[in-house]
Amino acid sequence: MAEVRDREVAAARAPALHVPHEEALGFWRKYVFSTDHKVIGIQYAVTGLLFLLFGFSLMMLMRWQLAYPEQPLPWIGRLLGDSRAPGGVMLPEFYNQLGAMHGTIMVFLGVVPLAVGGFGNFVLPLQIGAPDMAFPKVNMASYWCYFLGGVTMFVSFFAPGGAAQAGWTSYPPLAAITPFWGQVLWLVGMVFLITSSLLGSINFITTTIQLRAEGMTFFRLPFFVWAQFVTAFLLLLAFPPLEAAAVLQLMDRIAGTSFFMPSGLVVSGQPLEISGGGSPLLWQHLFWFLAHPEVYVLILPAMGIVAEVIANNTRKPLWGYRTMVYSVVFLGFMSFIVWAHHMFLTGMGTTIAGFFQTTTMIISVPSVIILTALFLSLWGGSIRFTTPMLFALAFLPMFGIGGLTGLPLGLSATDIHLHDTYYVIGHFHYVVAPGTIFALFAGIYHWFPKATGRKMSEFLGKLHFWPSLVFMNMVFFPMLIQGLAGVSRRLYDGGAMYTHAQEVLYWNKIMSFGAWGLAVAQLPFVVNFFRSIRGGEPVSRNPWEATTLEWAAPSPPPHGNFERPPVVYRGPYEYSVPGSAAGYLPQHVAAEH
Amino acid sequence: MDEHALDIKKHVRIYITVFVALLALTLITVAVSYLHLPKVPAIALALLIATVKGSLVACYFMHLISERKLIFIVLIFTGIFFTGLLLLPYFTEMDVVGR
Amino acid sequence: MLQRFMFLPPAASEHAPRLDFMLELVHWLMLLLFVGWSVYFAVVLVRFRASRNPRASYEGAQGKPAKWAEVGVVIAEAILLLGFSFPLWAERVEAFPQEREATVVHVVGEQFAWNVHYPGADGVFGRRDPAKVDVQTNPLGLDRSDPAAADDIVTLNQLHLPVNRPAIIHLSSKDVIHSFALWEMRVKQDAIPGLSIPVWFTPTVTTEEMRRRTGNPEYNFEIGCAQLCGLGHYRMRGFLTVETPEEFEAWLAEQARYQLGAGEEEEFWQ
Amino acid sequence: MQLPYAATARPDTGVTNGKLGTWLFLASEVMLFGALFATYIILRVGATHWPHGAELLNVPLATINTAVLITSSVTMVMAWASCAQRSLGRFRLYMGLTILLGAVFLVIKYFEYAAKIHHHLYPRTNTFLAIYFTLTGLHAFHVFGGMVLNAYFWGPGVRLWRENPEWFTHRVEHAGLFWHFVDLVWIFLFPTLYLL
Ligand code: HEA
Ligand code: HEA
Ligand code: CUA
Ligand SMILES: [Cu+2]
Repeated sequence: MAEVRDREVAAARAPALHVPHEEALGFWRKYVFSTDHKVIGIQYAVTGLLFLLFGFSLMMLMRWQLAYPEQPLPWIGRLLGDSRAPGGVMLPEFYNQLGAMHGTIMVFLGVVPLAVGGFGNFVLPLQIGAPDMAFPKVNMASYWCYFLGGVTMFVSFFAPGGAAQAGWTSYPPLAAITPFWGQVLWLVGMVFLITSSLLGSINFITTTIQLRAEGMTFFRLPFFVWAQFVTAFLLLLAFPPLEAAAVLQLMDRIAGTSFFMPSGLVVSGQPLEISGGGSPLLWQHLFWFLAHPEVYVLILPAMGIVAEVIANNTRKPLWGYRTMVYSVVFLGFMSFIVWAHHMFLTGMGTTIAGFFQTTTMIISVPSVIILTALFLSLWGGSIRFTTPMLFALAFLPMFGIGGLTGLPLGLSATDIHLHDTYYVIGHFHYVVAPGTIFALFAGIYHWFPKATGRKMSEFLGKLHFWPSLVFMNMVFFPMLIQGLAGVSRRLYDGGAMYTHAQEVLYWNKIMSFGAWGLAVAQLPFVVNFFRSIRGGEPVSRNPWEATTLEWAAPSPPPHGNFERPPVVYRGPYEYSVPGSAAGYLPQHVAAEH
Repeated sequence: MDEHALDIKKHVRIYITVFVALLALTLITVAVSYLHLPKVPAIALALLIATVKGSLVACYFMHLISERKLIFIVLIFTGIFFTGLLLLPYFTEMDVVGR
Repeated sequence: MLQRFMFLPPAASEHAPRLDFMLELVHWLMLLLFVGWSVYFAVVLVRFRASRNPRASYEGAQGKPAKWAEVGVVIAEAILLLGFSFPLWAERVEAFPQEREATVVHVVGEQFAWNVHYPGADGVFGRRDPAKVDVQTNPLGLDRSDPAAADDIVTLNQLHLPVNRPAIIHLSSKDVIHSFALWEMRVKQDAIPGLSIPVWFTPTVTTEEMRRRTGNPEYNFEIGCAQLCGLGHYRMRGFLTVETPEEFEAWLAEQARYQLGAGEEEEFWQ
Repeated sequence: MQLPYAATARPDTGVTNGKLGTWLFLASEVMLFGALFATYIILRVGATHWPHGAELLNVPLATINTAVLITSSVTMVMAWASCAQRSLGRFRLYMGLTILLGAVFLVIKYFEYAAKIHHHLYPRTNTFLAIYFTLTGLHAFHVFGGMVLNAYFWGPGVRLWRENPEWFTHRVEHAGLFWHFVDLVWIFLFPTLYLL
């Protein structure tokens, strides 16, 4: 260990590579319109976190309505205005706006930007030993497209008629008859966000293929890089169909075409003045052709983070690294041919339903393999229960619940009962909230020292973790119960109207308190985050004694990242190598002796 | 690709040939359309001609004929998913209960 | 066995118990995996914590049992697919009974109600014309000038079916996508404008009987709308009454009297 | 900071960053237009009546436009060849022609659209016109984008020529890839919309 330290100190003392322009850049070019992948990564991450907070706030309003249907919202109700909540009582229209925008914001403006834009941008070039992304200007454009998309979505709340209210799935014909501006802004916002993701993914793929450091072969890439690489392919090839679909829906709304509108529609007693002849199911196919790969976009980076953190904190190599890599590639591939499992009940015959449920069962296998590999990686480890490790460990069973509840949904017969119930909501929140969000928290605690040169507080971290774990389950487990009991999703009154829902109605209050409790549980995180930027314990390059390349750069890394281009000598997780004195062999260190 | 002057000269000759071929094929496909063939052969022929034209453009103008393996890998992947996308109409229309 | 802890609504159709059984099986598989891995997880976290195991092993686990677990998962999924899901689904979407052996009904969703259309005595559904729609008097746009429509019966949010006789319901929608959900029957199907999609099932428990079983004299089978269809989605609720064939015939006759008797058709559904 | 493999190919992959990036972008474009072609098929299969393109559209005009676009592809590839032969003058000539031909294409397109509108044939009239306007409109947008890109290399982008002609040649090649792709899309659009 001492030897490695010495080498680090020596490296730190070596004159830093002179990076031209660095000082010359003014504030705007350095922090706002920056082309440095680390700055862009941080911009993405912070914006993403803010949107997560915003999406969560929308949900807390909804949870009030679900727990106390049609009772005035305390305090906030007044502020919402009469068009949203007259007398503080939320209108059904407004509830639907909140729901649609919660889904959209969490997925497209919160998690993806944080997981891919944030972590991908910041960590990926460092981990492969690159000085920057392959196309820095495109990278900047990607962030600003995302930003514009976010602004568009945000502004839509103040448009006449309010924000989009046809669900995050925006199924026509409903999406074609809800108030005009909300839906149009949603579509325009989506076009921005899709463009941003496309630009980003081109960058990620090119960077990974072209800018790997000397010696960094594909099978020496950290698992996180693989996960991002596959994710980028999903974004690249699955998003354009949704872009096409968004353009078509825009045409339907603006030019009065009928791409998604069948003939003979009668809305509130009035026949619609359109040509008809379109297909509402076409939208669903195009949407889910994207949106299923999209859900793997939400989970793969999370798995990547968890793998990094687990390897580092068990102090041993990942079990079955190659198997994991093959699985993640297979997963990416398969994710393109399962989309219609969201559409079993649109009138599918046996052949198509059979095809899609078979592919759905097949795609669960690589997930099981990855999870198994992560579980087995723990065996024989010397587990450090640091804050990032706690979040990463919690990810495993939480994703387990989420993934397992995907099975009855993926079998078309059982989906008859469960489709569009809270069971679906429970299923995917288990994967995205205590799953992905926890993994993202793990990533924040893990790489915060690299980004800022300071550690976050362990005490506050644990104060963040334990209540979050409890409240997450308090929010989402009852959803599975309600779903089995047949409570539909997207109900303004949380099911109060239905006889069969009465027995499980009391869970609504429990879940709501869980959600508000969850909010309180985030306070230590927010405090910790902001306080540690300036006041955290300063660290050297490699506070976690990790092996991957990002830890070979200074903390925080300068523009251009490494003092000299690193050379890679071995795989990414050489911990506890027999006979090594330091106990771990970083990728860039030639040999111990 | 090595861009020796001689090579380029050879290239230019090829480009002109391809250009003539493309124009000829365009005229053929338009001419065929005035024959008013039955639907299926008409579609098959038009798409066949378009595919030939497209391949000419891709192979010669876009230099695919001498491209690297990596680009082909990317394109093969895309091709697979593109095929899936074109099967989408089948999934929407062909196996619907009650029809 | 697990079913008692699954909060499922009571089952009241011929295929419902089989669907529930499959649901139970899947949950057994999930439970087994979850508990198995959780036990392993707990053991590992305790046994390999840094304070107890300061030096990690480079080789780590052998992984044989895990491989078997994976193979087990694959086999279990294959059984669920081939043994249960395929046949159940095929029965739902293909094995339709003969129309003459079933009660055939059209159900048309609209924001935010279910229109139910019975063919009447002649067993033939009359023509519906979007241009004839009137919110108050003719929500379906039924063309009464069509001879087949003369004896048709239309109700709002009231679906009646005779017990133990297959029912075929042709679903469609006037405006947006709805989803027709009969929770106790384990039936759910999207109602999509422009398409007419049939579903079938055989109710086996009458409403009367269900009231007795649940001890709730108010108990009703409900028609839920499961697909977001606008601001009234949450209150788009109808009722299904399952009754004896005699009661059903009597009800039909009464509706016919109401709707086809002179001059009274306007006020019926108010 | 000069990034590795921007101007020269990486030995083990054999390509420059720009080339890979361009092809990846084109891959996503393939998926975009693929989805629109799928839409076309669905609308057509589901339609009770589908007009023959020639009934509503102007085939001779579109044939001319096809020829224009094909010609512009040739001038584009000649522009690249001129770069490769290190002749800036001829590059400028051919690139200028390419841009001009793109403009001709758009002008003809404009007259086509104007005629449709004049005859009260709007996107909302029927699904055939809806997909016609959407596909050709999106394609025209791509032509316009390509023209902007080409104009950049014709004008201000030439700076790079003086510093690093090889890199410049690469970038022209990449712009060409995009331009040929736009041509390629048209080659499929033309028969599907006008001739079938
Ligand atoms: C990150 C996101 C994510 C992920 C990873 C998944 C993963 C899966 N999803 Fe999910 N899904 C969503 C997000 C996600 N889903 C969303 C957002 C929706 C709803 C969209 C909407 O309608 O609004 C949805 C909806 C949805 C449906 C449609 C339901 C309906 O509307 O009726 C279906 C149906 O097949 C499905 C199936 C699956 C399957 C089979 C997996 C599989 O990949 C899961 C495989 C994983 C496992 C099988 C777990 C393996 C783990 C172990 C075995 C270890 C266990 C150990 C312990 C627990 C200790 N999902
Ligand atoms: C990535 C996706 C994602 C995430 C993370 C979440 C997170 C949460 N969701 Fe949501 N949800 C969706 C995607 C997501 N959701 C989608 C797609 C739908 C369907 C919409 C539709 O029907 O159309 C939905 C619907 C949905 C419903 C159903 C509504 C209905 O059907 O009517 C409910 C109900 O409770 C709910 C609740 C929650 C809760 C309590 C959380 C919590 O877990 C939130 C936790 C959030 C945090 C923990 C954020 C912490 C961040 C900070 C504190 C930031 C700090 C900031 C700085 C430091 C700068 N969600
Ligand atoms: Cu109708 Cu929801
Ligand atoms: Cu899915």
